[in-house]
Amino acid sequence: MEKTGAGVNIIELRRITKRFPGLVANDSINLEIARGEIHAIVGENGAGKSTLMKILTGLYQPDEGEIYLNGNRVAINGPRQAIWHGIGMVHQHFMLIPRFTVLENIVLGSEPARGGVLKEKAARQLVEELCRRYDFRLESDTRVWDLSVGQQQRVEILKVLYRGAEILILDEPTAVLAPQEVKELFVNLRNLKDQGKTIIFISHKLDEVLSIADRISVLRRGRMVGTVLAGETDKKRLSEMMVGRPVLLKIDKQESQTGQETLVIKDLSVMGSMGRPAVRHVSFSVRAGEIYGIAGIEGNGQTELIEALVGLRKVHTGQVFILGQPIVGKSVREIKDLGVGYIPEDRHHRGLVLPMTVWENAVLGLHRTREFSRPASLYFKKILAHAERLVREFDVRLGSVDLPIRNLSGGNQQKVILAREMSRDPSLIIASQPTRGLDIGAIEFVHKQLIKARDQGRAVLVVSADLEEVLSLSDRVGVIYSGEIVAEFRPQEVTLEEIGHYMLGSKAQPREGVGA
Amino acid sequence: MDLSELLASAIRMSIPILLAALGAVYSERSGVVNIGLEGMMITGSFWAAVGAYHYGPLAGILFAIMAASLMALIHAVVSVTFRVDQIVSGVALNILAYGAARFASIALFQRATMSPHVDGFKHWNIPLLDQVAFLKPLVTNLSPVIVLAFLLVPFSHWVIQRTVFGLRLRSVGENPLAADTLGINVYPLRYAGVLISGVLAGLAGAYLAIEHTGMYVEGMTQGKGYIALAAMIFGNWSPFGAMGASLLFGFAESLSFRVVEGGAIPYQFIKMIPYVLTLVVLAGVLRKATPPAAGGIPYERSGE
Amino acid sequence: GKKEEPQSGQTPAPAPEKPAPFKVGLVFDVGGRGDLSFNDAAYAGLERAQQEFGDRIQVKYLEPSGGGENREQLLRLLAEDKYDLIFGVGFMFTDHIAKVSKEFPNTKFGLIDGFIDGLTEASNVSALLFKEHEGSFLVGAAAGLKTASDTVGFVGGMKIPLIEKFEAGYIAGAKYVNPKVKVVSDYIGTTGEAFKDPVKGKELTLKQIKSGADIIYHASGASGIGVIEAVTAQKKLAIGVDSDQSLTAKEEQRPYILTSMLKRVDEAVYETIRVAINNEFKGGYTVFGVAENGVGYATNQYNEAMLKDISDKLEELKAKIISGEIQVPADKQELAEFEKSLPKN
Amino acid sequence: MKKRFKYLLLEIASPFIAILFAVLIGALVMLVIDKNPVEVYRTMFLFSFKRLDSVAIILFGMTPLIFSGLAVAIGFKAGLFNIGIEGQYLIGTFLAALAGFALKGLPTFIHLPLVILMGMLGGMLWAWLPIYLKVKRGVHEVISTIMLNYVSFSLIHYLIADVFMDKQQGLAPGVGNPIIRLPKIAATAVMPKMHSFLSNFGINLPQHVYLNWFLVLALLMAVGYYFLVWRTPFGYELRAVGHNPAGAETAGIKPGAVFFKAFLLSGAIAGLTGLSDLLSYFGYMDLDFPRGYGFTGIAVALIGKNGPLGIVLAAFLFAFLNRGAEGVQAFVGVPMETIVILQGVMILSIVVFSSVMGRYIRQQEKKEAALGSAAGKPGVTVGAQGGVK
Ligand SMILES: Nc1ncnc2c1ncn2[C@@H]1O[C@H](COP(=O)(O)OP(=O)(O)OP(=O)(O)O)[C@@H](O)[C@H]1O
Ligand SMILES: Nc1ncnc2c1ncn2[C@@H]1O[C@H](COP(=O)(O)OP(=O)(O)OP(=O)(O)O)[C@@H](O)[C@H]1O
Ligand SMILES: [Mg+2]
Ligand SMILES: [Mg+2]
Repeated sequence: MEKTGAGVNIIELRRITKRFPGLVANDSINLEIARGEIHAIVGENGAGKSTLMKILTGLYQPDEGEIYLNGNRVAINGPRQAIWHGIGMVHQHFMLIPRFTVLENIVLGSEPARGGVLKEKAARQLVEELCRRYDFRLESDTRVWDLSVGQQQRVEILKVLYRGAEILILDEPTAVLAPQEVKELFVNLRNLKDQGKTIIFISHKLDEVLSIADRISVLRRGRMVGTVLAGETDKKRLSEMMVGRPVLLKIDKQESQTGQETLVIKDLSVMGSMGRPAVRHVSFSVRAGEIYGIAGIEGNGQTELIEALVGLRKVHTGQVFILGQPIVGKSVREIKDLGVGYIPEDRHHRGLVLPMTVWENAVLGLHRTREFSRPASLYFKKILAHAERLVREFDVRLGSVDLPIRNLSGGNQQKVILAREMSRDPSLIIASQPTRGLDIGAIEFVHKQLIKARDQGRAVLVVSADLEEVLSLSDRVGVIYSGEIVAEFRPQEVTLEEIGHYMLGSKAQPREGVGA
Repeated sequence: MDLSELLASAIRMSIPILLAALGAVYSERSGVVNIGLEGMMITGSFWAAVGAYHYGPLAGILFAIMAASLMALIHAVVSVTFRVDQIVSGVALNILAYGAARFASIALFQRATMSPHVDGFKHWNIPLLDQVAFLKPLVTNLSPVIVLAFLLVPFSHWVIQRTVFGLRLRSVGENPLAADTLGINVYPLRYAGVLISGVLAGLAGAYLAIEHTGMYVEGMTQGKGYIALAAMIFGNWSPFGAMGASLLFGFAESLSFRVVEGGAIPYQFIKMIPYVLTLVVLAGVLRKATPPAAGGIPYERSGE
Repeated sequence: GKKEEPQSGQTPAPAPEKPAPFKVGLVFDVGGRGDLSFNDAAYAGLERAQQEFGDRIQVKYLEPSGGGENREQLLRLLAEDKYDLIFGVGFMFTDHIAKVSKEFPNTKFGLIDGFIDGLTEASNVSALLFKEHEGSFLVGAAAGLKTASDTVGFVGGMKIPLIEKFEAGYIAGAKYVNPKVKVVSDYIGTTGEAFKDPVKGKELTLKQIKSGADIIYHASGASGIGVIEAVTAQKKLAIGVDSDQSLTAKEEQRPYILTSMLKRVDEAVYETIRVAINNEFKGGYTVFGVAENGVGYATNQYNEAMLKDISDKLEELKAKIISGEIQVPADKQELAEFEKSLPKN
Repeated sequence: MKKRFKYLLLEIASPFIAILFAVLIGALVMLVIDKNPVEVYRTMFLFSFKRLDSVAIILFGMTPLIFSGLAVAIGFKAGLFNIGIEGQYLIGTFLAALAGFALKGLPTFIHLPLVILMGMLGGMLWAWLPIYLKVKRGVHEVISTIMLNYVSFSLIHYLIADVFMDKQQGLAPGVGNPIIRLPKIAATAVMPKMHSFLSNFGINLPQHVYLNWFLVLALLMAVGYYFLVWRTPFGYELRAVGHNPAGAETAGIKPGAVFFKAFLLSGAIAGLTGLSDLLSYFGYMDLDFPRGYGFTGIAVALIGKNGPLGIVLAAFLFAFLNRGAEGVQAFVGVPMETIVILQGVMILSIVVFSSVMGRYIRQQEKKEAALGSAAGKPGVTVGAQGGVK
């Protein structure tokens, strides 16, 4: 292990071990973080990154091991103590209260108060002062459910800063951000570093890690593989450290052989939850044998667009045809029965029924087919066989198909959904954020499956907040901004920069150029 | 029909519902469903009579509050600490409260279903306002508990919206894990929510026994705990909403007293008025209720 | 303590040495002892018998479960246990006593308020019935005489023929003595809970007072507590029911209780026990009316003064009822006819 | 495998430990009123199980509770809280009684099933409005069912007292009070008792017990519930919607439609609750028809963890406590309310113990699993019960 910096490390973890049922999430981990550095931690899904950080913030108690802060041994029994020690964390799954305002979310737990009564003015001043100092633009009285993901993240960071944290932990902060937002975030992080803060940065995205971090630690299957200086390593070496084998870093695919138009969208408008139009006059089509990608920052109408396509949301105006059939007004089931496979963006909310078993989830939506049931009974044997087959073919790692699917890791849950939807033999696949939160291996797998589907002549519509993913997967890309497709092109025709401008609405193609 | 009399009666009818519903707001906002309100109210009405019988009305209120809080404490222990389904716990409490009140009544008063007569508070007139003819029935001969109940509405709103306690209470009802990561201790807050609901349900029971009737009678709560739960939901989990719903119900009930009987409408249908009216209003006002996101879900920090 | 083995079937109890005490069992209706009304009155009769007969009788009372679905089983348990005389308190026991009395022909039963068709003197069931309308007539007359506003009120628990009987007698009495009188009637609810709702009792009474009533008679069990509470607050008058409610009221309420309609369930229970102990039990129907002193109006030291100016008139009416000169109506129809027969003014 | 067995034992034992705990608390209450708890419990037990009639009465008593428990459970499975069983069964009972006395001259094999169907129809009818209001108007079913319970009480009063009241009860003029009830049901609508069937097995029930074939129907219903919920596509959809309506919707299941069906089914089963009493015991419906089965049904369903066997056992427990209460009242003079307290404490302790025990078992399993895998390869996700099955 490398020694950097003089003096005492701000954090030192020694032989931290944390066990969960059936596995060791952190196995005797040693880690040193120097004051004022940006220290990245990388590793595959389930490598134990979040767990280690939760130990550092007092959310979990380690089974073994010691924590030193500034050279002193400490016990962090709970979040309150972590805060007291100046440690703050932005969690991978945001810990926000959607119904609360930005202000309430930030001050919660450390409220400026007199005699138990909130001092609202003081709180507002404090928050606004923070926003100014770190150049965050936020309205303190907006409710969090009205914020974009990027804004929500800023709230999370402010929460930490507000508590005067010296050490900021960010768990996969870039997963949901547009390139410009990532840039902005990095500016903020460097800014913070300049002000003397120490930052721990967790990510799957090695380019980012290499560009922002001073040092990088790699975890693999609960063990510490090593710490390297960012300047002395590269993407390939890092990924080998992570996975333990060379990884394919480029998606490798052939030219597409496109067929007829499978999905045709004409002048589609859809209302959002707040009764405002969320999708406006969108037109495009996806052909058999091509992958059409939709890029855009989350919250620009992607969710509503996709939900309208699969019948989960009412179409306001416009028309949609799948395989030539108009689908407006049809039920979800009718649409899916036309030959649509759907991979929802939020697998826990939409994709799965978590308390039910893996095999039950493997036929979710197929359970009414004649293959698996009659009105009077489910064909258990057939369903089990089906589930086992999917598990085998898609390499789902699990203990037993008889266990609740909530026990599976995110990647494996995603594989079940993918397998299930592919088993419908769909002509059209709609995949929303298909690789969110997955590790390199799982992402590679999902990408391969989508490309394979395309090569089999299926039409694939992919929505992703991960721009690189969209660009590398798609044959054509549409950029959505504020409910409109503002640009459409082939991925090789544009630069990341340019797409970023479209995504942020600072640029738009003339209307004729769109939806051609 | 004298409108101000009608309103005065409506207010009296709605006070116990309002108090219990206000309590439920605290409990539910902290994430704990309290279907045991009825039992807490029964307990309150009985012990109010005990306290008032021996030591006067103030003691009655205190006894009611303590006894109902004890019930609430059981609810909290069972559903917050032991994370048992909150509805089971509440249903069991209702059964328990019924049996315990009878039992204690026999032990203390030698009869199962009634206490001796007890004295209530001296009733108040609100000065100045009582000179206005129309307002007279509304502002004279008021039980202090009525005044207290109405003061508690804005107070509760203020507590829930403006104090540190209220903010944190709401946070554990919305997202206990998020609150936990900020160093907020979830359990004590949920205990507080449930206990406050016990206090207020106890007060509701006490109002019935010592202010309205002057004694405890078994069954005098008449399912008002359930109605209060409904009022709280109808009132969208907010103090003012709960007040509106309670008043609506009380108003419908008082109105039903004043519908002339023996006319074309059989009396049974007149007795349905409050319930039917509530349903009609509910069905007519189409709006999305937004219960606390973590309501009814026991909190447990995973990985521990 | 007592050591009573639950017995399987109907095996006879071991023969006692001493002359066995006369065993009296009583099954309350839902609500049980302590309702200050019906059940308590029955219990008072039992107690009185116990005091009077001491060792010669042994008593036991049971209470059905909340839903009341086990009344019959409780009667049967007492019968199996060789109780000599068993009471069912309330007309809800009608069918159950009809059944159980056939299974145990050697056991005597007293059915309060219930009517079983075809009983004879030889039957082992004595139906103890009351002419509540007659007593109500008298208190109605008292109300009609005392009202200053010519408006009187009636608050019933649940609208069932039994309670309507009270109402009919009351209205008849009031109108008989005071042709100008107006009677406002209200009922509290539609379930048994209506007899436990003092809150509504009070609110309905307040409403009646606002619409002019100055004397209010209630037949609503524990809900009547609210009626008395309301008249006290408004300084009007109430008429109690079943027992003399002046005696159980608060000191400051007493001046506002004009009288009570007495229904001597205690008397009926006591009498039945007495005759049974003396081996004179007769089956059939025993009707307690004004003539039998089974119903009437209460006088006591608290209402003496209030009743002073009308007591002669009330006694006169009582005599007329006994003589049959006045036929008190027992339901709506009879009341309508009765009202027609009254002299118009 | 062996260890698993230990946990299974613990899990089975947990309700018994809980009952024991409740029994101890009950004993304290009895000591307060100067009764000897040992004697009380002994009496309760012997009275309930040594007498054939008691056993039959317990079985008779559990019948309605199975129905109401199942009705509540179906709702819970779909994520709905049907607190309106009370009103639903009253309306069901009324319609059944109506068909029972109004239809004449039908043979039993038509009349009786018809009457039973009317009961279910009544329950369904009364369940329709709340679920309609929920699905179409967003009215919380807890509010609407509470309100409709009260409405049903008044409606029943109206229908029985004012519309269909039996005027043929022989009464002497001026004395006695008619029972506010409907006419008696026809003999062809009576549900036969089980006496003659059981006598084939040498079990001779005394005439005064009313154990009838509704018990068998209730048990069949419990079995049917099991098949419906765990074996049919509809049950599958029910559970999916109950756990995650959004997920189910995405899979093409219409949550609204499932809510509707589940609630109507719940109402239909609720409609059976009063029929054992109506068609085999009372023979008519009166104003005093047994109340409260609906609320007890909530406790039964929850103690039984919404499973068919659990519901049957919980119904048995309640029926036993009721019968036992009669025994100890009659023979040891323990007042009714003591037993009510015991019931409340018992529910609480059963649920608390099962939760504590569940946690303990999970913790133990976790420890073992962790120890087992500590030497093995870390990082592979295995579920909490991994490797068990
Ligand atoms: N509360 C828990 N209970 C049981 N197992 C857990 C728990 N939390 C995490 N694990 C398991 O511990 C391992 C490490 O999880 P952790 O969340 O730390 O991974 P990670 O490195 O953050 O992965 P990702 O990149 O997906 O966020 C995983 O296998 C996970 O399944
Ligand atoms: N209570 C739990 N019991 C068992 N496993 C758990 C539990 N909580 C979390 N896990 C495991 O921990 C893993 C990591 O948790 P986390 O919520 O970070 O999901 P993830 O794997 O990162 O997936 P994603 O972020 O995409 O949802 C989960 O995939 C799951 O396997
Ligand atoms: Mg993680
Ligand atoms: Mg992840």
